[in-house]
Amino acid sequence: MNVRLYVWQRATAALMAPLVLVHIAVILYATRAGLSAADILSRTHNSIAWATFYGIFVAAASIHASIGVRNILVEWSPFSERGAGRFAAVLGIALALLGFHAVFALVVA
Amino acid sequence: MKTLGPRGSSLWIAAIIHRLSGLALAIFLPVHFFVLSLAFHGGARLDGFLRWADQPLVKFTEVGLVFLLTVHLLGGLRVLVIENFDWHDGQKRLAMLVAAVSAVTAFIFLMRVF
Amino acid sequence: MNVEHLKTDILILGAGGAGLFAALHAHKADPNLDVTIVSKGLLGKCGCTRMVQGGYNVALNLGDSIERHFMDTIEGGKWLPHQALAWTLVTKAIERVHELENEIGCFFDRNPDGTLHGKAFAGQTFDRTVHKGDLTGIEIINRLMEQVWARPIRRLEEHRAVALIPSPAGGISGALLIDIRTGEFRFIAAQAVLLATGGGPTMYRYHTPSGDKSMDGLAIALRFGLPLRDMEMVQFHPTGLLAGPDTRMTGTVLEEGLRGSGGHLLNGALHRFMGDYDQKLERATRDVVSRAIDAEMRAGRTTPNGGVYIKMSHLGPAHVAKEFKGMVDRCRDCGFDLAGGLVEVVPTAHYFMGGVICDVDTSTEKAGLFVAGEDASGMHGANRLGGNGVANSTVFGGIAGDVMPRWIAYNRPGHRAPDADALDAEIERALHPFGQKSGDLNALREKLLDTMWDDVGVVRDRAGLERGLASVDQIEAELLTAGLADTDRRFNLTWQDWLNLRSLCEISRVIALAALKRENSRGAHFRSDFPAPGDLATSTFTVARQTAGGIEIGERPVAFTHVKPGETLIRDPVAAE
Amino acid sequence: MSSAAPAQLSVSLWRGSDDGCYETYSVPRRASQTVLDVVTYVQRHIDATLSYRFACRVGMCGSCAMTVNGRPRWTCRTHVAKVAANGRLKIGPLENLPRIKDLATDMQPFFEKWRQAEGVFAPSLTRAEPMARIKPDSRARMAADAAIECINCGVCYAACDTVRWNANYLGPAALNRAWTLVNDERDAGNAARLTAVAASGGCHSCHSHQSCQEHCPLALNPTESIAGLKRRTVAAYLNGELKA
Ligand SMILES: Cc1cc2nc3c(=O)[nH]c(=O)nc-3n(C[C@H](O)[C@H](O)[C@H](O)COP(=O)(O)OP(=O)(O)OC[C@H]3O[C@@H](n4cnc5c(N)ncnc54)[C@H](O)[C@@H]3O)c2cc1C
Ligand code: HEM
Ligand code: SF4
Ligand code: F3S
Ligand code: FES
Repeated sequence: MNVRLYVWQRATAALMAPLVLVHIAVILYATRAGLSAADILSRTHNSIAWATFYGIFVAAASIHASIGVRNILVEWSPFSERGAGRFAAVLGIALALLGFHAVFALVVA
Repeated sequence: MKTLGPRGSSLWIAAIIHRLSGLALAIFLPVHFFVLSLAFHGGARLDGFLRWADQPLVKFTEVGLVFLLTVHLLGGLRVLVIENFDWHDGQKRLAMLVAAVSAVTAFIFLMRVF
Repeated sequence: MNVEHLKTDILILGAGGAGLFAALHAHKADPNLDVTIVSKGLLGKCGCTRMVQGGYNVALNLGDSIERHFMDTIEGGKWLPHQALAWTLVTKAIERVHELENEIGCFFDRNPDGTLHGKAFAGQTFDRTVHKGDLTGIEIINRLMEQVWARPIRRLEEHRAVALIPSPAGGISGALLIDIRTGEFRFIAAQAVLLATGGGPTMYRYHTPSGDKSMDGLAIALRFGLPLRDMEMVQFHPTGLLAGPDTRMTGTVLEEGLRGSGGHLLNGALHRFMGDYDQKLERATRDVVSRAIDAEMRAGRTTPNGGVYIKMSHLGPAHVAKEFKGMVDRCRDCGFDLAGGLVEVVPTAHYFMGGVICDVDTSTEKAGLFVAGEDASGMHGANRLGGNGVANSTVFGGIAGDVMPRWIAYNRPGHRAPDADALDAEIERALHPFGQKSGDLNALREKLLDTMWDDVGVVRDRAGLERGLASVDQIEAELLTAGLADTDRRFNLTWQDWLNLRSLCEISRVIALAALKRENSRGAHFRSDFPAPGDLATSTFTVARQTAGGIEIGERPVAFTHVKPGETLIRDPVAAE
Repeated sequence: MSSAAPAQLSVSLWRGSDDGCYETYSVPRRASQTVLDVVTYVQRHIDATLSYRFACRVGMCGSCAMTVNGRPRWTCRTHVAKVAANGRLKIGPLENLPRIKDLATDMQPFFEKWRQAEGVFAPSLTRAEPMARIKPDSRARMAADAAIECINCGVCYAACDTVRWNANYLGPAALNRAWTLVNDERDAGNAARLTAVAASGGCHSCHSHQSCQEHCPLALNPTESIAGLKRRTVAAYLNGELKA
């Protein structure tokens, strides 16, 4: 990994740390009672705050995880640095697309 | 322990758990997103899924995922602390603490789910 | 025999302070010259410069002066030093320390005001020893090694020089090496060669130098016909660790500061004996303390392993553990408690003042051959001041590096063909053990160590020296019949041990002969049958040379070119007191 | 201590290079005995062709490191009592380095990376100038001092799994050295050095496994040095001083 990837990975990690704490709190709170789709949707629907929250989370996680997976591939797979980078880019984009799709589903639809 | 050599120490184990949890999260995250996007098609499909997800096995994996997230978070914080703050002794204790906190979190979650 | 031939312009044998400095200076003086450095171990990771603890003597501070450093060196050397060499040493040391700090990157310890710290070292009238903690040698060698790595200097690591090869046309053609890893021979043709393999008196039962040092350079020089001086002068350090037989820890040095700061020496009966020998007790000079311990040992008042104890605990174990952390850790790793208990010690052969006769420009009698470091001689006379060893190797190594390119430019010697017969003979010589039936190398090594220790050691007399000589002859004769199985020459340490032993035997003989020749007691050389130092004004030094009829030892008068006994160059002797 | 110890040690040594195997020897146990002494015993008394490396025998040259019962160690200063409680020793060459023969490795890649990390002083003064005045208690000097006593033994390099997994990784010792130079006020080579350690395979490849720090026989802390480099390079990068 070089300094550019490092900065992105650590910055997104630092950014996600509080987000994950909130997320875990929400999960703990939500699982208190039996969860229904309506419960989830009623909380998230049309909430710009939640949209932003999860939007940032998705963006950060995509960047963070793809760089992380790249490192793992470099070290643990026969992939070359270049190959690992490409694979990771695809993974990152896929993650972002799926993630934004989910956020869109929960907030808008 | 001895034959593991450098690989036996709690610090090394902490790093490996952090990596494996990150990897597991990276694999789980797309699945998780997919499940959530089912909501795109209205609450019904999601409800169906959530009922399916009520099964103990599924619940158990979800517990595992929260556990992973917590472990990874704390492990990540450990790395960020090492990298960005002045050095202090007691790194090993920090690693143990990370393991303990994540175990407790997962346990609480477990209690709540079942 | 398949011998690979290579060519270089400047060939440097040895990669200690002298060799590394020579390589850097030679490369800088003329980057177009091809410089090759040969080292018996890994570059920078062998030899004794790395083991320097105390530090580097240099007159830097106000109140000190070159003259004062010079007088300390001459008086410490009991008026035997070659004064022009000693003068070069003390003057150039100043430039060299600046170079080490400013250009090579050594980061010496500082005073609170940011200037270099000079610490006290025995036998000196000023605290002038520059250092980096008590691991000065590591700092010096690591930095030199990095600089060499960063330049296009060819490195032949784990190569052993076995001989200098003359040219039929006269002069030197190059050197024969063994690539230790492959066990193959290499001949390196060179325009100029520097001998810097660092002496090292490892033929004594107890010795401090690193395992790769076995007097190869001096044995090679002797065979090449060069005269050697001061060969009786072996410096013993009073406190080597005594951990029993069968361990390489035995002999390794416990630092001078232990005695300096108030450690006690006790004999086997736990009696503090130094008072029986000298008023300064444990703080007496190295040679006095070594002789006192030797006397206790000869009288049989010893510890279980045959030495004496050093005791530090009365200074407070916690204090000792803090003040001498390095030494306490080292003893602990080896199973001894220096801070709180008793540790067995013994005098240990530390430094070799003798060596190849050379000029201030490092040139020798043979055109194209230069010498520097512990292989050279004359700077220290009868005793080397602590801190003058590494100054010597770096000062003269650098000079050799400056001089060799100039010498090549001026003389244009080119690459001379090697004398084929000489080359063959040397190869055969190195392969000798493989042609013999197997023998007991270990027993021979033990015998040599004991012989030198008992008969040619700290205190000498005629009978002992003659006994020692006879015994060295016999050991060498047996060595020549002790063979090795020729199963695998790659990285064959036992073969290297055999070659080491042969070098050691050859130089042991010269030490004993020179010691017989000197019928007085000066510095490191003490004859119980001639305990007086003799007349200083008519001091002589010994010169040994290999001739057809064997080793010839002569004596030559010391030239008092700078200062005569009874005089001093220090203008204001009380200034620093 | 010697009375309780068994009279013989059972010692397995790696023989050969990559395609070698362990062979077992019986070596007499002594009261004062280091792992290096055990290896020496085998060479001197059992198999004369055994290859290994040492020089200073007191922990200064860093030539004698081997893998002892699974851990990289300096052997000249490892007492047998410390590692062979059950009378057994398994000794191999250092990991993560090419093997030459038996217990000796080729340290060339280790030093090559040292050089790649710009672990060499770049002078800003000449010998003709006065030496820099540097307060011994200045922060930079103390940081340099804390990491400077490395004996380049390669133990940390052998202990680090990132070195094992990532062929490009410069490794703890080289980066540790780079950090001492970054803190050396007299040095003029930081632009090149920071670029070198910020590139792929540089300090950012370290995952803070801390094995280096746990195993360093001199108790140096390369993890801390590397963390320092990470911070310094990130700052330089964010200030636009580094191209990456
Ligand atoms: C424990 C100890 C502590 C010391 N402390 C101090 C001190 O505090 N202050 C001080 O001034 N001096 C000290 N000295 C003395 C000082 O270390 C030496 O005088 C000086 O370093 C010698 O430098 P050198 O370059 O001549 O030899 P070395 O540094 O010994 O280098 C010799 C080189 O030659 C190589 N070599 C040997 N034989 C061959 C061969 N056949 N072929 C190829 N290469 C060969 C070796 O492998 C090595 O690379 C100490 C010595 C010891 C042993
Ligand atoms: C909670 C917030 C998070 C923090 C603080 C965090 C922190 C970190 C840190 C510091 C690293 C670098 C480890 C190293 O190189 O030594 C890392 C690696 C990684 N992270 Fe995260 N992370 C977080 C969330 C996530 C999430 C949500 C995922 C998955 C989608 C993830 C996947 C990964 C992966 C795959 C790695 C690579 C592991 C490795 O190289 O060893 N992380 N994380
Ligand atoms: S940092 Fe420690 S373990 Fe690594 S090479 Fe240096 S001394 Fe050896
Ligand atoms: S063990 Fe390796 S991963 Fe980093 S902290 Fe040390 S270099
Ligand atoms: S032999 Fe020098 S460190 Fe062990």
